[in-house]
Amino acid sequence: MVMTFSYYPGCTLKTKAKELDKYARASAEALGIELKELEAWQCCGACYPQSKDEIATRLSSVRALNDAAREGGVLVTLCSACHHVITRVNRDMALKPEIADKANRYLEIDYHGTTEVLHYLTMLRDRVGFDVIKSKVVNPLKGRKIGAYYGCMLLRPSKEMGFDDPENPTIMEDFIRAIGATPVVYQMRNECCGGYVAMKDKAQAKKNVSRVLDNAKNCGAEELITACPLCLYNLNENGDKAMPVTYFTELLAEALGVKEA
Amino acid sequence: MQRIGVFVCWCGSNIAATVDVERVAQVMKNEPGVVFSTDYQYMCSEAGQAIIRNAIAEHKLTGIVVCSCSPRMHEATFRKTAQRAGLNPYMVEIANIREQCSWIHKDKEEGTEKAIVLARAALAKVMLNAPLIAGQSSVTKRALVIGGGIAGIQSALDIADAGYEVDIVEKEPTIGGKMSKLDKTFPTLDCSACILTPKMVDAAQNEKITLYTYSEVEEVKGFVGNFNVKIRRKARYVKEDVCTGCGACMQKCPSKKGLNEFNLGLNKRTAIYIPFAQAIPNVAVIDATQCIKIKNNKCGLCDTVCAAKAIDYNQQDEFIEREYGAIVMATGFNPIKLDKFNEYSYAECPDVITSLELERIMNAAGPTGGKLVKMSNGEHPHDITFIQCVGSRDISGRGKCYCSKICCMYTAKHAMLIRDKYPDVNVHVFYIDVRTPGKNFDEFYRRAVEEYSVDYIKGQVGKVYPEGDHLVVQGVDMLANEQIIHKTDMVVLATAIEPDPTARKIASMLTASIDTNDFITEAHPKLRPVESPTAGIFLSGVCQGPKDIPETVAQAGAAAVKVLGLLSKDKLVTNPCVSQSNELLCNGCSMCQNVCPYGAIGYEDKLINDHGIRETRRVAVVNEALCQGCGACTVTCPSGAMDLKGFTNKQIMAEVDAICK
Amino acid sequence: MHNNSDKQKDQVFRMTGVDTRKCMKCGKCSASCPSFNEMQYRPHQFVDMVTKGRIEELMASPSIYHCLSCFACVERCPRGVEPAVVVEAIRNLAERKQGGTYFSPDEVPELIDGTVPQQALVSAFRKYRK
Amino acid sequence: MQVEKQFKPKIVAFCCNWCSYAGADLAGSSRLSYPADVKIIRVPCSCRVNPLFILRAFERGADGVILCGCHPGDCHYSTGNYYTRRRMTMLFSMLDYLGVEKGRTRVEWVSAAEGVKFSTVMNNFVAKIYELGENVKLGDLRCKK
Repeated sequence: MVMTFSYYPGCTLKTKAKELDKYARASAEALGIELKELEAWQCCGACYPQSKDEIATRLSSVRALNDAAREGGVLVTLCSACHHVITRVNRDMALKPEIADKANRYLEIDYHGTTEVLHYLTMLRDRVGFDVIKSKVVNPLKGRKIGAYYGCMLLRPSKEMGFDDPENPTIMEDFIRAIGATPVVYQMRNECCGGYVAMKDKAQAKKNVSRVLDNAKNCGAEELITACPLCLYNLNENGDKAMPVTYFTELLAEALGVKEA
Repeated sequence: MQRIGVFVCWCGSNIAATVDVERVAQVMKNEPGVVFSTDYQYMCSEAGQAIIRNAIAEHKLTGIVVCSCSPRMHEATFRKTAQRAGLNPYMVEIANIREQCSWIHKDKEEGTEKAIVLARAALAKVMLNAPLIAGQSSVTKRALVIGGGIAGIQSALDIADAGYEVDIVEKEPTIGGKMSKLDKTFPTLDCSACILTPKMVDAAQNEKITLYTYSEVEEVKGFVGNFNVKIRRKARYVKEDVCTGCGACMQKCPSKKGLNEFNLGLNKRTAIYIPFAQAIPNVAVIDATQCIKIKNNKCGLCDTVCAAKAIDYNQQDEFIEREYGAIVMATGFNPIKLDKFNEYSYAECPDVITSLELERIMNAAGPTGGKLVKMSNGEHPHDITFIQCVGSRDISGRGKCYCSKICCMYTAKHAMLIRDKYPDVNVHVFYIDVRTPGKNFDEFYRRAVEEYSVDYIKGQVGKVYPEGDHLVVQGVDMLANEQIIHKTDMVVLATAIEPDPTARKIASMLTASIDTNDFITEAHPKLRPVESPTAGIFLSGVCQGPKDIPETVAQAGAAAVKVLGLLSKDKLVTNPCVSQSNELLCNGCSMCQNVCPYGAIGYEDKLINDHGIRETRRVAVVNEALCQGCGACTVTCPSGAMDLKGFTNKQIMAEVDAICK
Repeated sequence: MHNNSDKQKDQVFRMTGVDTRKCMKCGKCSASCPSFNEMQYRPHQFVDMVTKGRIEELMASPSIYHCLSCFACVERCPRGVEPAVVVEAIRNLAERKQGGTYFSPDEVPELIDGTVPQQALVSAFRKYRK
Repeated sequence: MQVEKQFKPKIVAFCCNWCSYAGADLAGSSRLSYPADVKIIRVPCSCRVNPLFILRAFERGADGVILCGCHPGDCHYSTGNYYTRRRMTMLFSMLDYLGVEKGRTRVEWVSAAEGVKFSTVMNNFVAKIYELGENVKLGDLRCKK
């Protein structure tokens, strides 16, 4: 049976992070999932506006959520930043009437946070199941020592994101195991790489990146995977480039044998 | 016609500052039914009570209203006053113009007006009061102590010393509780076992004390003086009265994978085991989840080697029922689980331990024989970092909002002991505040700093993670305003404590109030700290709130005294505010019987004279000894036959009317 | 002046919903902060200075641009104070003032190196200007 | 000239003796204020409160009635507050039907240790009553001055 979900790719997946998107679609197809890209989605803004009086910066997420609500009520995201912003705006719409009222009035809609926002990884875990993925792997990535880089945006604040344990997450490690590789657990996998200052303050970004990469290397990781285009850019651009960093969907496609399709 | 006296208390300035007491007295003087009204500085004082007694005699009062503090505070006092003056004690009503008026309002006009309304409501009620006569009930001269830690042991010893029978129910196979796991105690550094085990032996040998270990309270019925308690004696698979505690079974048992609970899981034990060398009773117990014989019907070695023939693989849980006059809650505490605090890497790193685990590691009878080693590789550590307030004072939802009270002192103790025994080990303590109220406590903490050079750092730790074969602590020194990245060998977490999970279950069986943190509520935070508001239930130890050993022992003794005060009475006065059925109105529908939580309502066929019609009807009859006066039946009754003495429908309606006037 | 600082305090409270008085000064935010050494005022000082109404000083400090919004402090604060939210509110206040833009489109061409993802530009614009 | 009288609501609070009344006392001893419009009637258990008492209060001109008991599961009499919960659910929806708005009636669980909660609940409830204004339904005109 084919599962169908609405899909929000986000700005970067159409340009610099095409691989993240391409392999996600190919893998989904191989796993019997139809990802229906929302029509006319707009950029989520890439940072969640934390101040309660910021309404305009929430609107594009609300639009996407509202559209998804009308099309089955489940919205799959892929980019960490999109997932972070859309999940939290969704909660605002459900729980903070002072924000929801203004946003609804502005957009002339009536949306109250009913859409379920799934990250591609949680979709794999909760809707497909890692054991099913394991059974569909044709090209297990045996012997590859892979460190998962979660970064900050998927995990925190855990009360809102509800993604995984914020200090000791396991979802990506379980994913790595499912595609036949060996996960390398290192403690800096949930520490920030400094993506937001990657443009304005290279020195700080470099410091953060080396902290993550050094720790991963010391723990025996030979490559890293991530779900975030900004992390990927920052780890590559401001790191020593010795550690390959790829999108997790690329490895998934490789394991499922659909990478070249 | 009622003749009511009104007495308005100033409570010094507590009431008089925000309520014009003279005006209240003046206004009340003009209320219908009131023949005397006055105010006085302290109505509860002897002089104040004399005013009441004299007024009752002089003005032939039939009822009184005292406008004062909460009835929970002084209702009993003023009832006794009335009784001494020859008035029925239930002809007294209290208008609470302190806790519920003067203390919460600032505007005097507003406070005065409200006080007058409250006084009028009390007056309206007392006008409808009827004299009530309290019944009597017997007292079973036996006490039950739930929990066999130092709190329970001390309470039981004190009760037994006074000559009363007392039973201890302990859910673990041995008494001793948390104190038996400790190595040394602050601030004197005497050995915990050396001072506890003699008390454990005393409890076992005292002929007035019966120990029910490996047992749990299953059900509680009855009320003060007459509790009926069902106790589950869990199957030990070893006959307690036959086992000699020789330990031969433990040597032969091939199943060695069970986690040693006594050592907090730091090492393993056999499936048949005696928790520790000084266990009381010194009797083995079989862990059925680990025993090969019980699981697979193979093995049976322990039975073969047992000279006393004490093993019984077919033992079942047994139930006993006993009567008690009083119950002491001494259910104790546990450190909280750390699964929400993964930033400290407790689950992943064996060298990140809790303080209680450190006690076992430091203890000569512990998993390392008292040698301080890293649990990961058995090596000697050179640097140890303590983190205080792990889960305490935490309102984020991960921990406990309260201060766990004992951690500052035991951390200072640990730091000092380590520096004393291993001067080569550097010790650091991350603290938020160091809290040391208590006799010789601050001096003790200062010794750790000044004599033993323990490095106290004001600040918290954000993350602990392994790097190579040591740990890295990322913290902050707030006084230096510096972030610290510190390499260390062991991290010790001063974990918050919480009431044992059985406390809530038992409290609800006993209908004892419990607070949002699962601590049992005391009847009054200052004046009745060892009693529950539920009569006959007493509190001992940490089940009431975090406390250290000296405080626990003091409270245990106090609880015992309260128990003795109760057991020494032959008869108890019962609450006369019980339900009453009007036979003329009752139609025998049984609805009241169904809602009564105490089974206090029965039915009788009675000859009723209903306005000249004589017929036999099935009517409800309340057993006044069983009724606790909740009033559930009064609302359920479709014909309005049930009413509650002291809180009758008419009385409450009169209060409503007075308030809404 | 005093009045103005009270007003700003109210404004920060309205924007964040955070009662900074809940802080017990444990320093866990600063212990967790990956940008600690880059900041003139550290996360715990932000919270304290907001409580004291010293908001102008914070607005003028480059520290507001060093917060990475990684929420480590929010996640670990035992008192639910959410320092990152407070920092952002102050940054918003600074940016909403005339001339408060920290990042202008003129800077962009220089920073684009062929690999920069859109996301980095979008977020920089969102974070650093109004 | 007659000055228009400021609205001072009449609010009756029924509190059970073991939890909520003690909670109210704790609010008092902690000096946590709430409006003087609230007047408390002590009952042994929230299940002692007959729906008739509440109707009577509205009949006599009350603008709001709040009922406080022990938390479910913590009732001093084991099960009393469960009865309260069921009875009041029925009564309040009937009152709503009769025009006494839902906001005028409330059941809250306040333990003996929750002085803060008691004060917060009362402040919120009174604010709600001020918002709703004077109650005009069910009042017995004969009782009005």
